[in-house]
Amino acid sequence: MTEQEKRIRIARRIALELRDGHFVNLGIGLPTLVANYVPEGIEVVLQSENGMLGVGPYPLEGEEDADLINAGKETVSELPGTSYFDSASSFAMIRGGHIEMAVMGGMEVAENGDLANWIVPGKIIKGMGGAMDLVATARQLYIAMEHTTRAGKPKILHRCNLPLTGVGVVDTIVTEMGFFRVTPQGIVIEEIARDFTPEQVQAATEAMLIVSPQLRPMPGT
Amino acid sequence: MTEQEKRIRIARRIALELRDGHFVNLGIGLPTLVANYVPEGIEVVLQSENGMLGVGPYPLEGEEDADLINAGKETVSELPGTSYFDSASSFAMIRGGHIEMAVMGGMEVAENGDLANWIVPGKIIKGMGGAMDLVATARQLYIAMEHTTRAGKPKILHRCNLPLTGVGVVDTIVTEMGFFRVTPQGIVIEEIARDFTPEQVQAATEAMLIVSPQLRPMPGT
Amino acid sequence: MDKTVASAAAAVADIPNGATVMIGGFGLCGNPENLITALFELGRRNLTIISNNAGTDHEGIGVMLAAGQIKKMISTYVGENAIFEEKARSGELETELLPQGTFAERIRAAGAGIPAFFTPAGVGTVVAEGKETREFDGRVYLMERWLKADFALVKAFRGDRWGNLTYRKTARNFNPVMATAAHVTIAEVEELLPPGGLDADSIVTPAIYVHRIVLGAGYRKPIERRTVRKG
Amino acid sequence: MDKTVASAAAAVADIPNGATVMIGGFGLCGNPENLITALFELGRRNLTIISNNAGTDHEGIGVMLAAGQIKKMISTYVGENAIFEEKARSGELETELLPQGTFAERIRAAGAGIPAFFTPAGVGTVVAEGKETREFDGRVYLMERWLKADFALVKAFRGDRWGNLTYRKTARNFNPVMATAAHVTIAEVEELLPPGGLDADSIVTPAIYVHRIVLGAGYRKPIERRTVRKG
Repeated sequence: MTEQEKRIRIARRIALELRDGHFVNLGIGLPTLVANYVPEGIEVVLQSENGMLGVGPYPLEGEEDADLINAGKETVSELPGTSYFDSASSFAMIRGGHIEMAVMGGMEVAENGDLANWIVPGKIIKGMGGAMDLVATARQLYIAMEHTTRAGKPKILHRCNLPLTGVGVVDTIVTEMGFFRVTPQGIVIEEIARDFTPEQVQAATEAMLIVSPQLRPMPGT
Repeated sequence: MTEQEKRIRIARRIALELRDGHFVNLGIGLPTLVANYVPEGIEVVLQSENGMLGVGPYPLEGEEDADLINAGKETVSELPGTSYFDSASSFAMIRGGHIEMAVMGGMEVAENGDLANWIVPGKIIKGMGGAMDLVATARQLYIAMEHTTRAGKPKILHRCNLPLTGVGVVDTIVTEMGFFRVTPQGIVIEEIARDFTPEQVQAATEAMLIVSPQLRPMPGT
Repeated sequence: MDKTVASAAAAVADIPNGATVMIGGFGLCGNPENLITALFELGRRNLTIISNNAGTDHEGIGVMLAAGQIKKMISTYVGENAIFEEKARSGELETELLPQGTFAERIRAAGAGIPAFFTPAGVGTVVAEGKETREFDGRVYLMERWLKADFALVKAFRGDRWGNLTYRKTARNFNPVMATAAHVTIAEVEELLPPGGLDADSIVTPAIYVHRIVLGAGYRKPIERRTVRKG
Repeated sequence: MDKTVASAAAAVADIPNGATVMIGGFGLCGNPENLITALFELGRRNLTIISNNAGTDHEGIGVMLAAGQIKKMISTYVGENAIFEEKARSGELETELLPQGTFAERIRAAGAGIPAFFTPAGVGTVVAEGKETREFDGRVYLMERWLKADFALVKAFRGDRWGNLTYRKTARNFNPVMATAAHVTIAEVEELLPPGGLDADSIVTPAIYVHRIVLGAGYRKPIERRTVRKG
């Protein structure tokens, strides 16, 4: 699979979790792709932590507005129903638990739900932006990431090695290999991509996976 | 002096403290009268803690608007430059020390600046409204009150007897008898009404007054 | 996504006995009149009401008080209501009085995910009794906790079907902050518009905070103190 | 009452060396371009800058960084600036990185007179090092302090001579909250109106927070990531 194929598979699967009327924050990068696969007939409202509720698609060429960007600093558009607010109000909304679902990339997830995704090893620290607030307080935190590093090392671990973004915050992980829930007992694989076996998934995972008795094929694979 | 004459004298004197561009909160009752005596040529902006900056005069008959009241629940009008905000924002403004001057009535003031003005003895407790927030955080707190109770008892005391509204919060007291500053040394009389002698003022005051070496006649008397 | 509910009665129908309910308004200004009437007519009892005031004897929350539906009131000033006095005196009604800024900020904190904060208001007064104090930069502050509700009944001027709200003049007051602090927020509006009908830069309550929206009718808007000047 | 100042240069002239200055904007969106340029040209040094980002190498705060005017940056994300990296690595620039919600709320707390509050963001991470933690209702929170500045430089869309401000789309971001948290707040606007020119219900920053107001000119509004879709 190409990297792009993996990313699309992950984004499509997460999009199936969306429900009509959900207010959702999509992180920068892969999570942003989820917006492209919102199922027909449901309306989802995207929050951007720089102060916007109701983020629309990228603008048409020539309609870019420098005053209208998302948290990734990309030009976006507004929708009927969009609202704007300041950054303190935006994080009050986030911290107050009003965001039903946040989707974020991950570098490492531990079996207890710890997440590390803000310091890239060997690079200068750029800052956590809004990630620590989002992971601490979203009602459901989905991590959208490739199952292993480019070097093929597992990213779902016993314990995170990198500096943490949040402690025990991850609810769900979606990779190109499957759909995983973080539970008090450990990480449960609930869906597996048709092109992998449970053994292959475990081999690419440091944490010991619990195979759900209702293990299903992952939709879209 | 009639009660109304006393009230007008007090309000007029406090109005002389106003400076161009001041943001001021006037309490219910006597303090509200201060707005009638703003000196010519200066512009003062009145804050009302129910969520308005730039309170205008009472409306013309027939122009009352039920959606436009002050904190005393009186109908008021708006001015060019008026803004509205919610109650949490209003008290953020107050608590944050942005109000230059608050004027409030008083039942008792102690020589250390303690204030009691929210529980009327013998009556059921109605609540403190915004008084505790205002007295704790206005940059300058003026107490506008008659010098004695209706029974002729002093209201400027060694210690307050009534439940407090704030501890050490009063900066200035204006009564029909004079203009008083609360200082670390005690209460200093800086201005005296022409119709009273220092002895008369002291006789109506429980706290020991310090007579300012620059004692002046109170303007407007 | 359409949060419109056909009637105020339908919007409040699932508020149970014993619920904690925030009600917007300052005095009778900016009251959710239709929702208060609907809650009164629903006849629920043992309610805890969080509202700045308690209405008057014949208006607003006062009507529910008179009917004995309210177990406890959390307010800042209740001076306009003789029935309140009577019930508080007899012990039939439990009351908690707070400084208005503390009241507003505790509600804001609930909506903003802040379990506790420090304020200078009330230090050294009865309000401080039993509360933790702490010094910062040489000044003493009280620690105050967030204040949440099961339901919030709010009144806005205009709203859209997503739940975005705007307010008119001082009828805004506690409505926007209460809208953030309840498990279920029910808004009534004087005008209901399709999404896009409100100016995006002027929306005060973003749709995320509002769960149900009702088009109000028959607003009475009583004035407590009609004060006018000569022309 | 007229808070208008004739030029950005005049508006910032009394900012001294060593001052703590908040600067609004999210990336290059909603930056007070005229005021940043004026502060750069004023040549003050040893500044502590509180701003969500550090501009880019050739835009915004990045220009002051390159000129060595900044001693310390308090920010949440500085990933768009190679000069920043270099100066931070060499130790020439002191940096403090905060979770964005904590950063915003600390500034809001300063404006709102709240010396400290509790937040769940950053618990168990490096952000928690040296900070007090406390459990409320079974969850652990960090205590965070208010964050104040000597000056705030903010960008609004429209303003009036009293100092009332409104904002346009996501250029609002940190501007309104920083406007409340400094000893002196200086605003620049694209349109300057007489009082009454703004809708009273739609004003975002009430005049009380703004000490000086300047009509900006020549806005460049660079876009960091131009993303478009096919028509």
